Amino acid sequence: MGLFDGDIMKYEDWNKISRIASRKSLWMVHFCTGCGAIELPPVMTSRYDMERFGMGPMATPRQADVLLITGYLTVKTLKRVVNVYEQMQSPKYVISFGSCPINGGMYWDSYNTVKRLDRYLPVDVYVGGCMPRPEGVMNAFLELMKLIDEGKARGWEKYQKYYEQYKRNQKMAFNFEREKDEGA
Amino acid sequence: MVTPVLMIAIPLLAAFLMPLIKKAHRYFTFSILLLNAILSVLLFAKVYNDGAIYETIAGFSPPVGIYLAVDNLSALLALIINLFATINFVTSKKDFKFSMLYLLGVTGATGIVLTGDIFNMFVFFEITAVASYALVASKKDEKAVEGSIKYMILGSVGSSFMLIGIAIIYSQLKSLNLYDIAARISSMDPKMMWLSFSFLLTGIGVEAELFPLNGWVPDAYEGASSNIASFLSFGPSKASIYAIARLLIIFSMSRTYELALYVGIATLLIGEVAAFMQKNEKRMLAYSSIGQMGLILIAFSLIKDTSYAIPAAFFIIVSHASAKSSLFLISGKKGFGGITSKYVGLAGVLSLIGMPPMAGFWGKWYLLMGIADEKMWAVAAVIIFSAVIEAIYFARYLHKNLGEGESEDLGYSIPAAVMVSVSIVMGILPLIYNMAGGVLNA
Amino acid sequence: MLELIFAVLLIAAFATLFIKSGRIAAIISLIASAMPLIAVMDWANDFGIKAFSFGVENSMDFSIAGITMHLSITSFAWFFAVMVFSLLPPIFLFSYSFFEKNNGFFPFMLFLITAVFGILLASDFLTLFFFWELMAASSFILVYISRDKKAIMSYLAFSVLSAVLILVGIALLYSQSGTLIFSDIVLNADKVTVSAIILMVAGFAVKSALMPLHAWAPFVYSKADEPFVAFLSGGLSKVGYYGMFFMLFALPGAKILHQYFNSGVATYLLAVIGAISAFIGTLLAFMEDDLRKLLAYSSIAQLGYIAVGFGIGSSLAMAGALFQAFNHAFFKSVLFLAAGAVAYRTGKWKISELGGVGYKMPFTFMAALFAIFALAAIPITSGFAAKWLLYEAAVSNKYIFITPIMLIAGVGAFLYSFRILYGVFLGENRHDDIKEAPLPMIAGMFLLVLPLIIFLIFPGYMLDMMHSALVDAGIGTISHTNYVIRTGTASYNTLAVVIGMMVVMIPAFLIYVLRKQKKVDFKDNFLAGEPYEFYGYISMHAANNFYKPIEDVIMPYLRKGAISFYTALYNAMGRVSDASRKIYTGLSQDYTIYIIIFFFIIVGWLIW
Amino acid sequence: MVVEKIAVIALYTTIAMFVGILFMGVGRKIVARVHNRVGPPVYQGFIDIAKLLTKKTNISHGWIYDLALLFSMTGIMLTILFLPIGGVKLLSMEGDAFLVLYLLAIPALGFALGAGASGNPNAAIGVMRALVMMLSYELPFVITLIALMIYYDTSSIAQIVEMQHAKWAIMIPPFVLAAAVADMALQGMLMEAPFDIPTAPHEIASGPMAEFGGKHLGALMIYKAGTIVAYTTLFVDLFLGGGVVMHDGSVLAYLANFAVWFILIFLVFTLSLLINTSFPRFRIEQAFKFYWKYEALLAFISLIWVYLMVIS
Amino acid sequence: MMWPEYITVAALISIGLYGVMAKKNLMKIFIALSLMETGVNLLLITIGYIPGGTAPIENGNFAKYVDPLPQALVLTAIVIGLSVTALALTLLIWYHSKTGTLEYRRGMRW
Repeated sequence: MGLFDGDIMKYEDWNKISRIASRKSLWMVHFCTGCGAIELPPVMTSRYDMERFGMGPMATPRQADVLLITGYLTVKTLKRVVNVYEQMQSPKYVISFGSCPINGGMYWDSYNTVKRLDRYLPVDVYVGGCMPRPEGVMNAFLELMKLIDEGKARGWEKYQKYYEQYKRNQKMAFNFEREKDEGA
Repeated sequence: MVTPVLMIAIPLLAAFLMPLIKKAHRYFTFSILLLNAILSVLLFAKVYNDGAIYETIAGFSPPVGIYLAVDNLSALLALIINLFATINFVTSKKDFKFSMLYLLGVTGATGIVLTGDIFNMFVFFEITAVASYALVASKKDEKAVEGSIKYMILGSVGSSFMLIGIAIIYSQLKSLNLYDIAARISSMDPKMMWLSFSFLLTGIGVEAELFPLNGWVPDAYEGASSNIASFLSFGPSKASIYAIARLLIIFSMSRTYELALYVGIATLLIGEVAAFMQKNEKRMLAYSSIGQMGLILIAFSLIKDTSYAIPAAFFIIVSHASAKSSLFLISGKKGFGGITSKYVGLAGVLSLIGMPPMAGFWGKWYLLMGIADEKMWAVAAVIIFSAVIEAIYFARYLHKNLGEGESEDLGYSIPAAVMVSVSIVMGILPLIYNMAGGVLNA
Repeated sequence: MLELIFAVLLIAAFATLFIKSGRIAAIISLIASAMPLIAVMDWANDFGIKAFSFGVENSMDFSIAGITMHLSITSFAWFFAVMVFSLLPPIFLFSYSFFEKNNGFFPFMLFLITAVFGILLASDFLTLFFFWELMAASSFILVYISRDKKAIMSYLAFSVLSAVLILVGIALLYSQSGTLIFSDIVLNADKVTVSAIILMVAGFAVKSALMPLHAWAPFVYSKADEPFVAFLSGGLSKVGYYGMFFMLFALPGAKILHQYFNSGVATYLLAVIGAISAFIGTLLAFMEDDLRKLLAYSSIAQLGYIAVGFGIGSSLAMAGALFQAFNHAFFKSVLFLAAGAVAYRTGKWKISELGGVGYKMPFTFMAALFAIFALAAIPITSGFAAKWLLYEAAVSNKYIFITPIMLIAGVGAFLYSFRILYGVFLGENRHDDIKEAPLPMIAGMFLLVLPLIIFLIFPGYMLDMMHSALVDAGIGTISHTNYVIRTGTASYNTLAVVIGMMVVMIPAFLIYVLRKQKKVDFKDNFLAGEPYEFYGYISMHAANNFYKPIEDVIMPYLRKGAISFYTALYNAMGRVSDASRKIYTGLSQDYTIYIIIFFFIIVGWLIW
Repeated sequence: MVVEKIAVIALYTTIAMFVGILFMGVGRKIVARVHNRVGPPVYQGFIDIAKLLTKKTNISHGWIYDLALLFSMTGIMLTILFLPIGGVKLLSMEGDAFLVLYLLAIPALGFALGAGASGNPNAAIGVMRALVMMLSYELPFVITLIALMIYYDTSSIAQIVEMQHAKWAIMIPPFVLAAAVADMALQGMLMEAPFDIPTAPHEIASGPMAEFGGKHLGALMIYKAGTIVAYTTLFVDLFLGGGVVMHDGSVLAYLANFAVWFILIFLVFTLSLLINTSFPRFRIEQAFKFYWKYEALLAFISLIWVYLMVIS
Repeated sequence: MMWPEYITVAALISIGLYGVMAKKNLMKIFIALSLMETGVNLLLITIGYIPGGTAPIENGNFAKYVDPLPQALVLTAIVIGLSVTALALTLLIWYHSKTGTLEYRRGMRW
């Protein structure tokens, strides 16, 4: 039984407060495996200053709301990404940077790169480009805020709902890696 | 009728009868020793009730005749020596010669304590000394023989010195009776008196393990077998230190007491310090014995001024005799090995460092009270120092013996337990205070 | 009745000497140890506190043919007796489960209790010293059981040092006043009396592990059986402080010292020693990896506070010191027992090897947690009231050196408290196969925690208990009600703290108890994305060299400490010993020369 | 009477927490301005806490983890009750500066307990640093505190505040030095640079808070807000007369005192933030040495100075 | 006074002590010991001796009797010395059989 889960306050109202609050206070954990990480410092510093929207980097996934996938993911890093994602507290959002998480990008024919991140994690906002410029990144954040405000950023709910499928996909990817390892 | 002469005569006679009864010699010797112990109890009871006994032998009256004098302290010492000798003899497993020598040694030690004649004292000294040399050597290995030879050389030099002292006294006073000498000592030419005192002190000091006359001690104790080391620590050494006490009382001058105090302090310090790093157990116990003898001498050196000195000395003697003899009995193996040995070791050590309910506690207490009477705080400082040192090396000794080793030899550890229980009994019932309170008549 | 108590204790001691089973011995000891407690409770009526009445007479003369021992209870001894004897039944309850075989703990513990009873009841110096030595002997045997070389050597050496210091002190006093009975002794402010007081205080301080004389404590505390160590730290150290209290305030030595030095320099020195003890003990404690050594140094530190109180000597300080003594008796016993319980289940001592025990042994953890709060003087336990009194006393006397040192030692206590809490009870769960400690152990620990909670809310009860002791010692008490302590400059209201706490706790409680949450395993933890079992094993227990950075800064200053000093002394003594043994060359020729030299020296000495 | 008191207590804790949370936003704004950024709105703290408290999921590492947080929140609120705020003595007559010092340890120890219970090695390291930092800054701080106690001959903070009616402590020469020392200690208490190593986010993943998320983190932020108010108020009470400017008991006086108190703690906090933005980070042993060598020495000089003033 | 006698006594004792102190051979040491004992015995007799005295056999001339007691003492001392010497020789034989030498083994054992 939760105090704020419908007994005292209606869920919808509660949700609304939650949405308003989380829109203005997006704390991110950036998973800096790819080249996109280099685009983040300009976004944080005085040129673009993401903090005016209440955003800021956080040290651990426990504290964060947004997971930034800054570039390509290999099977090995995917494990970590999934781990990090699962350690975050809902509501949580995923923004992926660049072409690689969308369709493999320049690693489209690599044997070891995750081609479509969407198969493994629910991505809320994609930022295209190789790499996206800071303006694009800013734009993505604003887009995410808009989505949250409208109640459309529901990737985390999707992940809960289709948990089995996501797990299956992830497992397939990991198994692939294990077979490769055994073969080598 | 208990007379002190029986206590000397019976074992002496038995010793010379020994070759006749070779087979049952152990039982025979044991029963003689037991008889002697019982006699000494009776003697003690008698002395305690009726006061000191003076007895002459062979018809001559003092100062010419042989003369026995028994007061409270000497009766007690005789009791201790005979009692421990009886208990200790249980551990003997040797042939009749050993028993004979053992009886002689006990006779000599008892005689030293009971006699009232200075030449007799010399004779008993020689008896116990010769017996001890032989007993030490009876283990027959190299160390034993070497220890025995050293003991013999020094003992002979010492006995010569003693005899010279006796000769000087006799030349001056024409008397050998201790009481007679004590009465007339002031009429002596002072230079001769000091000379004779020096000779006597040096002579007896060799047996009494005083520094620096005690070179033989570590070697002889190490070389001797356990029960003989045990015998040495309660027999000859205690009798000799008692003889020194008598000597001090005879030459009752403040300088002699002062000298005894200094010698005692030196003996205590050297003994304890030398024992501190000693790794060999028996040598450590031997050095520790030296230290304890120093402590006893310090106690005796206070006789003149404080009534606490005699109980102090008495309790230290009891504590040391019982604890050190029992420790010698259980030492020399890899470890205590069993519960009896362990508790004997603990009780012995606690008695030596003066913890209740052992006799050592009262010794320490009375000694410090005596020092308080005298206000000799430097001595107190020395005693603090040596007590701590002693505690450290005995703690190391105890720890070293914790190792499992072979299982204990109950034939040794049970007599040891009986001996150490004497210390406990004396500690719990300090009624001896009243008994020993009787002044040493001089 | 008093004879009966001694008889029961001794008979129980001799009986347990021959009992092999630890369980039966524990039950016998438990019953026997209740006897002095009953007597102590009965005597409470004499000191203005209602208890029950058994009619135990409060004095006795015990005569063993020629030597009479005078025993009677005094108010200050009574206070210490309450403290010491209420520890014992819980400790024996604990040992019921702790000892399967009777390894000698029970008989010698009972001898020890007899001795402590005698010390507290002694009314002449012979009795005091006799029982003091009996205590030293029996506690030494309890240490001896531990089979550790350093523990055995250091404990015996320091016990004997303490004994001879006290003995010489008694001898000095005796030479001045000519009597050994306390009530007959009249002290004058002369050199001998003053040195006697100093020597005896030093002798008692050895048992209280005051700083330069503490060197035995880390070794003994870390090696002996925990129930004994609990009593050693909780009870016997207080007996040492009883001796000090007796010397300084009952006799009264402090006044003599004050007269002799014309100022409070000697007692101030005691306070400084206590403060330094608290400070350095704390620093050494949080660098220790061995749980028991940590607790040992913590004991040294906490006991230092009592010495500060004794050194200051005002009514405030004395109340604080006695309160601190009481608290320390209980919380440190609990901690050692908890350490014993943990070791009983895991068999480990190193903090770096333990961890996560609190999840499996929650009740042990609860008891230890309370004890640690009391240790760290968190204001929700009675531990704070004691330290508060001491701080107030120090500040109101304007001790600008002692106060900051004490306070910083108090802060340091948090450091080692956390080390125990995290290193042993929290953190990575490494012990899946252990169970909660057996019921008797838990019961024993919680019985000991109980007073800490009672005196948290009602520190006034404690001040009532020590009232007659302080009045009899001519110190006077401070004004208080059941839950408010007032000093000249400030007041401390425990009820305000407790109620305030409850009031502010309610909203927080509402938010945090009525909520939905998912319990996760400790393995589901942020490790920079790595799964816990990825490389086989990732150590999540950061308890090895926990305070390394600060250790590197502090240790160079502390390296030349007391223990290294004693070690150096031991080595130097060893060299002296080796040199002196060279006198014994093993050659009879040399020995003969010695004889002749000796002869000529004494002839020379006597004739000229 | 009791209800009234409880109501006042509730009001004051609420106000204190409100101020604290506000200060967190203000602090970020100030830091952003120093960085030449726009920065978040001043009410950002409220948004953050609201967001954290409305998180949908929540994890726990066991009952110790939960209770520890409860413990720290309670502790910090209790501390605030024992501090005079704007001259209003809530419970501060019932305890004194030593009690406050030890009450301030409750939240720290509770926090440490929670961090320990989270089982994260980074958290343990962070707690170690926090505790060592505490040991470091407490030494100079308690020395200055004792200087004050000796000067005013009381250990009660409320009385120290009252005695500063005529003249704030900082106007007395030795206490200028003491206040400077205490301000550096405050820097450590608030874990601002150069003493922010306990929570160094990039090194040990924000240290003790590594495992805290959702509502737990929200509670932690409330606790943090409380510490800001508590420590700055402590400083203001000790050296700046507690912000008391009007001594009559009128409503106006309450408001004025409250306003002055607010301005003063704001100034103290701003000063602390300015130092924070201008310095890099000390390593923990450097911080320790800094406090125990230079700070403690200065503090001790002021203490001796005060002592000589008092005894003469 | 009887200087020659006393000088002889002193010489004997000194020689004996010198032998004990300086000689390494055990046999020589024991000989030295015997010498010393002889010296002491001589001292005893000398003390009891009156110049021109007769043996204390009852012949009426009491004034010329030498003191009989020292002579008795000397008899005892000689017996004791004999026994010591006998024992010493026994030990000597044992020592020789254990070590193969009569020289003192120079070894410091402490």
